[in-house]
Amino acid sequence: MVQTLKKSWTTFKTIFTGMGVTMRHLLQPSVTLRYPEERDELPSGARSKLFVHIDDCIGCKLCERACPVNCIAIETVQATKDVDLGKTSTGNPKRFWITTFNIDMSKCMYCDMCVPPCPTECISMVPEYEYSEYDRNNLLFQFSELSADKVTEVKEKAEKEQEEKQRKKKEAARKKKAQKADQTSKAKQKNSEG
Amino acid sequence: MTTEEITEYLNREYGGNLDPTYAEAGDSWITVSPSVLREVAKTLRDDKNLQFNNLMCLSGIHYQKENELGVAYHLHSTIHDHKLVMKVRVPEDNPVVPSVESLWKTANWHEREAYDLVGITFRGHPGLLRILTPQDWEGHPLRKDYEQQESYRNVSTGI
Amino acid sequence: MALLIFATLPLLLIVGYALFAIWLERKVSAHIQDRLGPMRVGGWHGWAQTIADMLKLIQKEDIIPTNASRFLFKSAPFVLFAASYAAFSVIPFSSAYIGSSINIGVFYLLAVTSLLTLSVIMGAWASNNKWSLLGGMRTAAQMVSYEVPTIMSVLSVLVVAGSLNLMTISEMQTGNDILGFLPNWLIFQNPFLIVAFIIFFISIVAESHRVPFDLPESESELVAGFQTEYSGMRWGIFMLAEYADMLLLSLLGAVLFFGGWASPFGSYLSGPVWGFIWFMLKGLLFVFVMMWMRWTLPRYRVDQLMEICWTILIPVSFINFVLIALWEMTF
Amino acid sequence: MAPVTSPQPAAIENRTMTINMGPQHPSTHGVLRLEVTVDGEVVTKVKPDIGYLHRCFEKYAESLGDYAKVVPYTDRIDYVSALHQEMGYVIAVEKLLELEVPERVEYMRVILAELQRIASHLLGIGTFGLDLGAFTPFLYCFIERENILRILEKVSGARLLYNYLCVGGLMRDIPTDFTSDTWEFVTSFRPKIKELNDLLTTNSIFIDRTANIGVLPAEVALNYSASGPMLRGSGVSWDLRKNDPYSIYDRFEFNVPVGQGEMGTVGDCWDRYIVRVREMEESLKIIEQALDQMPGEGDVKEAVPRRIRSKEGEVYVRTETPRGELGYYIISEKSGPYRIKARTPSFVNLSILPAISKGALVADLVAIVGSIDIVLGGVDR
Repeated sequence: MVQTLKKSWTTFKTIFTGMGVTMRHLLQPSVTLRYPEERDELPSGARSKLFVHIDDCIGCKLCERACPVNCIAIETVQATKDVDLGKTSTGNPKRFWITTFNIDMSKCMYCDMCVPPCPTECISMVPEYEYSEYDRNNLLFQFSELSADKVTEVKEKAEKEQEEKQRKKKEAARKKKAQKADQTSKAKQKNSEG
Repeated sequence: MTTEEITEYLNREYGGNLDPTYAEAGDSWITVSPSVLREVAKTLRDDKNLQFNNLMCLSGIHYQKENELGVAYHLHSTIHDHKLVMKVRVPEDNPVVPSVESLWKTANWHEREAYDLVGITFRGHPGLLRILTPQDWEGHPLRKDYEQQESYRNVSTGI
Repeated sequence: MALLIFATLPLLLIVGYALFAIWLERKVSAHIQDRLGPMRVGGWHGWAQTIADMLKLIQKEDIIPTNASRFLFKSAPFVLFAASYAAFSVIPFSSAYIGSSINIGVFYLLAVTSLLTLSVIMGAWASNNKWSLLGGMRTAAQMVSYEVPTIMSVLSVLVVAGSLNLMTISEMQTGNDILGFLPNWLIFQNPFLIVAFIIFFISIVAESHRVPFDLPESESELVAGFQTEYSGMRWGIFMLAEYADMLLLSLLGAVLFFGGWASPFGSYLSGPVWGFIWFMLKGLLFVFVMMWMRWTLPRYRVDQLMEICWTILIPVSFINFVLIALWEMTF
Repeated sequence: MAPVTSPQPAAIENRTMTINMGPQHPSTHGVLRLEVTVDGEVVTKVKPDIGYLHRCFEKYAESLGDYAKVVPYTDRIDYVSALHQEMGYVIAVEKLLELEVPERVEYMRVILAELQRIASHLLGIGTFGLDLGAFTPFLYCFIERENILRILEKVSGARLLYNYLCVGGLMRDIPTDFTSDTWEFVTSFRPKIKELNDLLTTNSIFIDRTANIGVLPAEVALNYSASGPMLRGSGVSWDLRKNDPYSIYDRFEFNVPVGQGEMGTVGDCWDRYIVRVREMEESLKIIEQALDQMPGEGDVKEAVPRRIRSKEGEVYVRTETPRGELGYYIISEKSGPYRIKARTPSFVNLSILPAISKGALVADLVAIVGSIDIVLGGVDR
């Protein structure tokens, strides 16, 4: 009997303690942010979206290789000798045309693994989070700034140069061979003379 | 006790011929044949100087090169605070390993997982059913030569 | 015609109150939890949120499970609502308005509210769902058990009041003569009625299944209890009836213990309109306390619930009843 | 007089009912399915059915062929305490490669891990309250957890899946205001624990619901290899930070709270709950000490290898996560990881459920599942 009364008393007491706590909170201002009107400022390093300064990209494909989910697709074409693509802001010389630089943000898992390997710090995560789309294809971000014509032009040029190089190489090889043959024959001659 | 001391102790007290294996890095382990596994396990658990009362982990492994399957038991004693890695290897075409479920209850789910993902059959297990994949799944995903089925119950699996 | 209008008034009141109470519940819960709750619909603090929700519920498809007992399933919410609506007819809203001033008002009210149990079981059983069935079983046990302490505490009031007519009970509580300033409310007339009120309050919390006694629909255990299979407007009516029930029992408490429509300041601020306002304020205060409790406490287990009822509330209410009778005989 | 024979009661058919709790149920903490056989409301048998969230972590980890790339996948094992999952993995790989980690990194890891432990326990406590019908403490816990997540977001850039630790160091430098932010949190958090105790821990209804429920005796717990608050709730003082210290945990002073059966039997739901509450206080102590001792300067990427040169061998490393022992078993070959197994505490702790829930009521079953504090990502991997 006494125990039951005691138990009832503690029950009432703890219930009122709890209700006191909730009453205090009822009178406190709330912590809600009313989202579209009020926004939380994200810290500068927040990982929300990938961004590429394509001007600084040297086409080394290190980020593509680092990505665990293969959401980055890069295609490059070697620049021909007559064009100078300039340097990046970090001073690295650029040697490739970046014909494709696609990031599929619907595949990306925001792991930040592609950022540290970049030698020119051109790929980075930016705190921008409002980019939802109705169509999944719109989440494929294309960073390459070359037009389709330019791409074909560059490709053709590169191919030509490649062919040229190949031809030159062959020629050089042939020449070398000829030279060598020449030399050996000369040497033979010498030998026979000697 | 270290692995070496435990092996020595076992060999001396119970007349076995166990031999610890060392690798380039990391832990060393002892390999036990499946026929004596249960006895060894029971000894490890009950011997006064060993008392491995805690089976930390039980993992199934597929050794593709040797065409073998293996089970690794990571044992620990909270009383003496020592650890031991014990391994058992069975051929791929007859992967039967005695169950240690009756010694360490925790092995129940671990063995089901090893059966499910690697395909090792544990003799004496009270309910050896698949645990992570559906009951009618084909193949054992963690085998190195595993090929995912194209469809499951008329639903494409995405390959 | 006049009769029809007369009868519709409480219906409008109930619907209006339910819309308000659901909004209030959201607001109370939100602010207790440091949130804001609905803020957009209608402008000021989202006052039109429940109206919008109601419109949405009306438009929703009326889903009936294939294996449900169709007739019972369909009719259960209406029986529930009819029961709580019918009970409102004997509540004296103010000195000038009462649906039916019958001499057995209290008895009628208690009898009609028992129908609630029936309809909940109907809905639970007809759903053909195991969670619903468990919820229905719990409801039956809970409501039937807690009716005993409710009735015992109501009886203790009747001993003091000496009438079963709720209008008469309200009328005898007007004025403030106790100790010169306290209103003539029954709770101040007899010290043991305070105990009776505590028992009554606990019982009505259980009767209207609110936390900590919300076992029939305990969300984290039974998904939604007896309403698991209900959707759309039928579910909406369950909701409506639940809030109506809460108000009904709170108003009954106000009549029996806190003077009904009687003003707390004697003849000051009295009259039919003020009476109505006082009455609703008293009722809503109880409703608020129930909400406050709901957002503070965990819930009891089904066996503990029964234990509280049968080992504490019922014996105490019986003893208390005898003590009140003795007090009345002596003084 | 003829002996009085009681009338034979009519044969009542007594059948049990099987109900499916989950995979969609409010209190199974994700997609756990329990096949529950009930006799009225009394549970006679429970059969957990898991695997709904199986994401083939091990298969992925083995097929990536690179130790560094696995780290973001470990985050997703137990997404409530992602840093601990990373920490276990990173320590295992470091042990395999015999890497030395700079002091500053170690301190940082410990501070972050303890912050994460508080965040995880807050979630565990909150959802436990929610399972018992108390909604409000859940949201109060979330407010506090939010403060921690903000600190972690500032540090790593992400709120839930951090990928902040890497083999040999940290992914990013530590922000300058990290110490002040953490101090602020530590001072503001202490009074909140008291508030939580007022609201939930000492509440009589809460005690009624949790004391003497789901009692797990110490020997059973050990036989099932339970760990974390589950084991400590049964009165076994076993904490890897104390008993088998990894990282730099041996430098800090803290207690290991164990269940003492204050409200009922040792090893009941309340004990498991209170262990978590007290552990939060201990974590605060560790954070304070670590903040005091942490070296102010140092390169966090000093020891990060440019290319991980894998060695042949295997390691099993276990660390203490908020839910218990997390073990990583890594078999390594020259070409990279050959087998990576994660032994998650949620998986092991959940396997005890059938043993401790016999004879409980349906409502108790919910309480027991809540007190185990599983994360289905950890169970299914």
